[in-house]
Amino acid sequence: MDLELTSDQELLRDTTRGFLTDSMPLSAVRGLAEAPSGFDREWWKKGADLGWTSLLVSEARGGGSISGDGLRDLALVAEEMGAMVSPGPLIPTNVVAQTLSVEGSGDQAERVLPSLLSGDAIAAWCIAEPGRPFDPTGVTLLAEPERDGFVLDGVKLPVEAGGEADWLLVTATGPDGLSQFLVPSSAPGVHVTELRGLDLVRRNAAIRFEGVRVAASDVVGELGGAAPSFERQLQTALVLQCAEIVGAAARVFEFTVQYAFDRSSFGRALASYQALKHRFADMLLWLESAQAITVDATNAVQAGAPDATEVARIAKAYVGERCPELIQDCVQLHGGIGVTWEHDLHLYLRRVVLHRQTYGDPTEHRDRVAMLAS
Amino acid sequence: MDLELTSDQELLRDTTRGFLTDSMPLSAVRGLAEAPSGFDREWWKKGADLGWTSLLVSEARGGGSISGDGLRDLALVAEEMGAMVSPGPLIPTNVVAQTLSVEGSGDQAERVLPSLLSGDAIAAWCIAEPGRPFDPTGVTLLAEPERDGFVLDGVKLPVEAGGEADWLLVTATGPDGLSQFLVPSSAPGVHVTELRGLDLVRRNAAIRFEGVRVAASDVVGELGGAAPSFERQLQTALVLQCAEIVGAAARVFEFTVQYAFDRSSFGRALASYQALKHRFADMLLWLESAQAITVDATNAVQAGAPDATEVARIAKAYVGERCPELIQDCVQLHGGIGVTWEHDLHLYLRRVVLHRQTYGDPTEHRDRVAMLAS
Amino acid sequence: MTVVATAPEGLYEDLDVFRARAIRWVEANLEPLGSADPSVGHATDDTDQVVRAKAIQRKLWDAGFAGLCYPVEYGGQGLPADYQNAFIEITRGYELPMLFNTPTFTIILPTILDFGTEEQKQRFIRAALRGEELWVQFLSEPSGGSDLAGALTRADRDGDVFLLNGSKIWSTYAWRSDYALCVCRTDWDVPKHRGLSVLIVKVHQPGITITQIKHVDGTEEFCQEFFDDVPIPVEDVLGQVNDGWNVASRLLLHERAAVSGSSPYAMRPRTTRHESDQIGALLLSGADDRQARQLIGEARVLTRVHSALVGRIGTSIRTSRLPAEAGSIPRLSNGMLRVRLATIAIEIAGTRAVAWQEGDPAGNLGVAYLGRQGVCLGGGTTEIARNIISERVLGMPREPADDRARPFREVRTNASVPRNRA
Amino acid sequence: MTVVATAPEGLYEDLDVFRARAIRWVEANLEPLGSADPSVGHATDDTDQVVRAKAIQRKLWDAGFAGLCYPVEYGGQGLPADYQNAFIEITRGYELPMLFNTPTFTIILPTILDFGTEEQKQRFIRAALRGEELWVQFLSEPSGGSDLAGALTRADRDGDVFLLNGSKIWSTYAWRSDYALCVCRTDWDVPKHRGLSVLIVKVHQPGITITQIKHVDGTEEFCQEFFDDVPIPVEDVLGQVNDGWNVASRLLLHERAAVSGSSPYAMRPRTTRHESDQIGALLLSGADDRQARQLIGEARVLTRVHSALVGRIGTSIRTSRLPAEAGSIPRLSNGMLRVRLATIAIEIAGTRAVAWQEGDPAGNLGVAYLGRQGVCLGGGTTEIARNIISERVLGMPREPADDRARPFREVRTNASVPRNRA
Repeated sequence: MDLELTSDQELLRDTTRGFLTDSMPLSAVRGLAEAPSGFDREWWKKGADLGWTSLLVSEARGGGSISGDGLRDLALVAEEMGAMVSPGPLIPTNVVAQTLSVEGSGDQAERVLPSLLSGDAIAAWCIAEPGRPFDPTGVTLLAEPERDGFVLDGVKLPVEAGGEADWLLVTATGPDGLSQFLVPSSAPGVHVTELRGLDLVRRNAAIRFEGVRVAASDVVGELGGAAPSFERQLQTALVLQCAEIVGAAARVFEFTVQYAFDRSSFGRALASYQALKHRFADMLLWLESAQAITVDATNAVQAGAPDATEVARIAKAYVGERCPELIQDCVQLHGGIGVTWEHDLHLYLRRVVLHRQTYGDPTEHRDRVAMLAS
Repeated sequence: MDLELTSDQELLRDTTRGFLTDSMPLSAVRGLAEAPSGFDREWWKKGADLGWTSLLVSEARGGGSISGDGLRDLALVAEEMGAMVSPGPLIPTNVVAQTLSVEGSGDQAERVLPSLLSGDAIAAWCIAEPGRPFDPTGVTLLAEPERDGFVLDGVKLPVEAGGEADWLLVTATGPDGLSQFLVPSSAPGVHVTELRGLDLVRRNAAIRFEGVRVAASDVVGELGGAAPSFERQLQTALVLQCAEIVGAAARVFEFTVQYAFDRSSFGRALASYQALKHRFADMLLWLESAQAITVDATNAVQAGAPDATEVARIAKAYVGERCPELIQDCVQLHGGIGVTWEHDLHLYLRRVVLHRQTYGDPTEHRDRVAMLAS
Repeated sequence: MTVVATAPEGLYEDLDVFRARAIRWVEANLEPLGSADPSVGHATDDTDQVVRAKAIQRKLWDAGFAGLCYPVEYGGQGLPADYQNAFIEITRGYELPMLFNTPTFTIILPTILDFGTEEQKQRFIRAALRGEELWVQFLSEPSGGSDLAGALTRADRDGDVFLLNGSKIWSTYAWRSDYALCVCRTDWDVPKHRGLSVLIVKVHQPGITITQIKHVDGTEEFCQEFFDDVPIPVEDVLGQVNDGWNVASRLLLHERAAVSGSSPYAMRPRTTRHESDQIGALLLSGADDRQARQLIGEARVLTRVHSALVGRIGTSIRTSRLPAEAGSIPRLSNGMLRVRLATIAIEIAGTRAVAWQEGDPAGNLGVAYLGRQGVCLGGGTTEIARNIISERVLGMPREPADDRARPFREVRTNASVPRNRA
Repeated sequence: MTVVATAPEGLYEDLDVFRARAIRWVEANLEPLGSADPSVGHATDDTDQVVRAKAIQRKLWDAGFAGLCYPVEYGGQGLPADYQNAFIEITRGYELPMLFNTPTFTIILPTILDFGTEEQKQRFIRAALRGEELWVQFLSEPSGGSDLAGALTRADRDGDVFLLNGSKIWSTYAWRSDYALCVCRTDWDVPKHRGLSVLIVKVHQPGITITQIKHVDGTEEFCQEFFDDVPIPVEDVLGQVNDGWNVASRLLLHERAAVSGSSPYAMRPRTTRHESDQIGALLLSGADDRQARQLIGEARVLTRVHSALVGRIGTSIRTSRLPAEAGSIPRLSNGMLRVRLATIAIEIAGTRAVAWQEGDPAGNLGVAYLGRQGVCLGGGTTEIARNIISERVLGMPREPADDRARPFREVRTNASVPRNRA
């Protein structure tokens, strides 16, 4: 995807690719479909050793990037994970780790970051609410102040990795405005319900907060100052989503092109039919475009560029719209086998559709892009 | 289009087709482009003799249909006009004539209908207002009651044939609700401005009503009862628009298919390229679909079926969306010549786009269809 | 054979009398559908569906309402199409044995009528109308779904039987069917279209192994069959030996007639239940949001236009305004429609389509989206449909193929090309 | 020839020194664009545009800023690409002689550099850089725009000249150009690709008639030329006689490089002015309407993604990640983008796009929609682009053509087929 990698970044990409190929081939991903948890903790720890959890965390707080551009590094990991429809709470854990690194108190960082970085603990970003827009105005979960803390009441849904998380970063609203709270999933009043889902290994949960008591020291960052951090968290999530989608789409396109050379109909290779050739040309256009805008978004967010807000949403709006269609077209070109359980195509489709629908869908992001333009 | 014509209807279609071919070939249509009026009055009278203006008017009031189904008959005329991008105020004159036939007072009918039916006079339906939705809620033109009548103030735009019309049927709002008024275009305070337009011969105007005094006897139908008649007028207009669009699209598709057989590239006929063959297949699908839904809409409106409201809008939403795209694709298949002034393609494109945008565009009608569905 | 469209005076029971009789019987003997899916009825599972369908069809037979348009001599009622249409009207809202509709009544039996021997017609049409035998088609093969004439499944003459070997795939619910029409190769030394035969095959017999194929949505409707020296009596060839392409082509024509709504043997026009379901699901959500209304409106528009098209093409084929191959137009339309509806559905369902609480119907929309392309693949792909429309309806040149003239033995059944890296 | 991407130490004027010098000169000598269209500048009409362009280019020449990446021996500055990129940055917002950009600087001169004789390079590159000569391409013919190698325009050797006869079409503003590269046939007895030559033709001379073609939008940018025994000196052949396909192919490669933003000779990346105009127009209207916002958002998304793609493909070609033919990818993207923008524009403009008050800019949107497909036709159709992408980038089999092997004389130049009515 990214055309300008340092040798260190290439190393990161290759080690991640090698690790995934060996430890988590698609057969293994299928194996996890029926498992109670969508991923294996020991396996996740090995990934953490490769840097999957620490790239967005400052060195001061125990993390560190490969190239100095942590998000660009992490996008490489996400791309490889997309190509292998890999399990693992990549997005929520990194969003929370980054937040604690940037905004967390020393105490919070000490309490939580080491275990997140080592992979021993998992964190979930509790932001979306049922039927609400995916932005600060959508948050209704209430943080009612009491003497020395707050009481949380409300529902978050869907929460990625919510069922596996040890720590919850909860965005809530209250008299002081939008604030974030760091809550252990074991806290009294936290009710987690696993949701049914399309992706075989990336699970989501509904989490009901019923009179959950948190201390003032559990506020992450400034009380009432969560809106700007939401914007950063969203940009990070969108970049990682786009990178995963593009990684998945590129892999599917590659083996579908090969299929067109290998497979014949009416005594001619599929690749010799002009109607199909033209569709492959369109697909290549979409794929290169998706990669191009994902790289631009990654760099813009990495650099904190003034247009990062817009480019990140543009990337999600485009990649989230086109790539599922591209993969569906690949299903069509495979014929009947393409809609069978045994073929891997649906694994990719499940992943990209999950991404399409979550953290704001293309419609929401187009809407926001239009507002930014006017 | 309609697969079930009576011999009388076939005769009507053939005489109209013959008359248009002889009296108004496309070269003649081009000739009218620079003319002050988009059509010739004497020519319109000849068309009136063929029934163009009387099919929606009851026999009691001097009109009469061919088959007993006046709108189905008129749709045949519209289809032929579309195929020849014919000039002439077909839609406004018939909408007004039908209104006067159904709702007009005996006096109004006697004063106006004979000249409309003979083609000596032209009528315009003044309904649309700038930047307002195309439905009763969009009407802001005010009819202020005074002792023995009303004073009209406001702007109608665009008004089809507004620049050529002798009579104006004006929908206005007031203390009694939505009402219609029959106003001579020569009335004091009526200011008509011709608009620039895409279609070479179907002109539109902006009409400003500045303190225009009308008598109580100029109210058409019931005072405050114009909403239901708007629905009937709209359905009539939509059916005629769809019939014209389908007539135009069918003609363009026919000569483009022929072009694909005649024209060769790289030593092969265009019709031999699978990528193009598949696009022609899609176009035929769209064309047959457009014809099918237009016939259904015509019959539903003709029969006053309960779903006429929905089907007429569905037809416009589909036909208005697909057929311009179909014709644009035909432009593409013609290559460079397709975007030249000398080629007739743009005449058809101008006509179907005019229809697409007026009397409610596909977006407005989809919106309404969704409301009806829920 | 063709069916009379409307009844000449006096030749048949008066249509109104028929209608009255039918209404009385239907109200007394068929179960109202209620909210049940018309294509499934009140069946509790796949097996129960077979049992119910056969029982209901038997009822229709006993009452003289089976095979209204089939010839009397083979157990039908020999009535014109408008009696069937009347019956469709009358039975709307009641449970029918839809399992027999396709392929048995609309595709298989018509083909048997066209090519069967007197014995075959007597034997099989009657039994099916009596509700005793369900049919399935053995057409596609693992080597290539679209190229029917490229069949590799072989039937080799051995005394008074053919020995059937090979494999078929994408047959629907083969395991619950009784008989199948199977396209196979009986001569390898002639061009592909001239060495085929169509056999009547008893589905459940030694040498035939049926495996179910799991669909992305988890269902197992499709099957693959493996044939190992299955003996087929020579008298069970349908049509002439090596004239199978002719028979198979007719099979496809009847299939298109069924799809395009122009079959006089259909118990009920293809249900638009799916569409209305989808739309229902959409209406769950925000008709208060202008953007959602655009999608809901689009879904409604496309659905209604499709049904108008089905009617128009059906009429056009019946009146010969268009050739029978025009049945590929509604086939293409149906594919495009369902694909768009499946997409609109998830666009409106939002996150509920990918992560839902147990029992939330929105989850089905997400799952349905995974199998979205199925409607563009089954029963001839949309690509094949576009070929047929451009070549057979618009009369454009056929695609070049290098496997038409040569003996099939010499045809490369795998014509993969090397990938020349640019 | 290739251009060095970045400067080896010390070999050239230091980039920062160059930058400083350029900034001073530009501010002192070029006019700010203000709200003017970058591709037109402050020209008052077509003719004035030529005059201004030639004057400004002359200024650049005198100041030593003309042809930064062209070799010194032909009047250029012989600098690496990053000096050109720096100059593009510096001149942003200033009026440039864009008329020279395409085809003269990005397509014609590079091809002359590749194939020209020493005399031709000395003569023509210098004159163009000095702002004296504008070029046009004579490629397409009325018989078929896409099939360049099928040229029917003939050049017959007659003593020391070729006599040029035939007609070319779709040349842009030919009437205001000075010279043209013309692809024509010099040998009819060999296959189509082997009998072509490229001639350098003085546009304004006896025997050449230029007619302007009126576009649907009323403009007359495109021209058709008719050649009647035009004598072309044999020394004005570019490249070898009958090697014209080789030369023409290079011409097309340079064109794609220009389109895909990877040309080192471009004065300015292809302007996205058109897009921003469109979007501006859209913003006239309802950002308060959620449905309109979807369209505005879509327009913005597609526009931004396209410019990202142009950058990516440009880099990919420079770094040989993709072959030069990948330039067809942004070409296709540009066509699809403009088509969609033109449609979105009328969707938002409503009735004003078809009936507008004098002076309402919305009218232009309606008129632009009429010529919408132009961007998918000019400079190689999007269909050709898809062929190139699938065949040259993905390496899929080429389309069969029966006119490649045989002597062109025997090729049916009209291969129309009978319409077999189904």
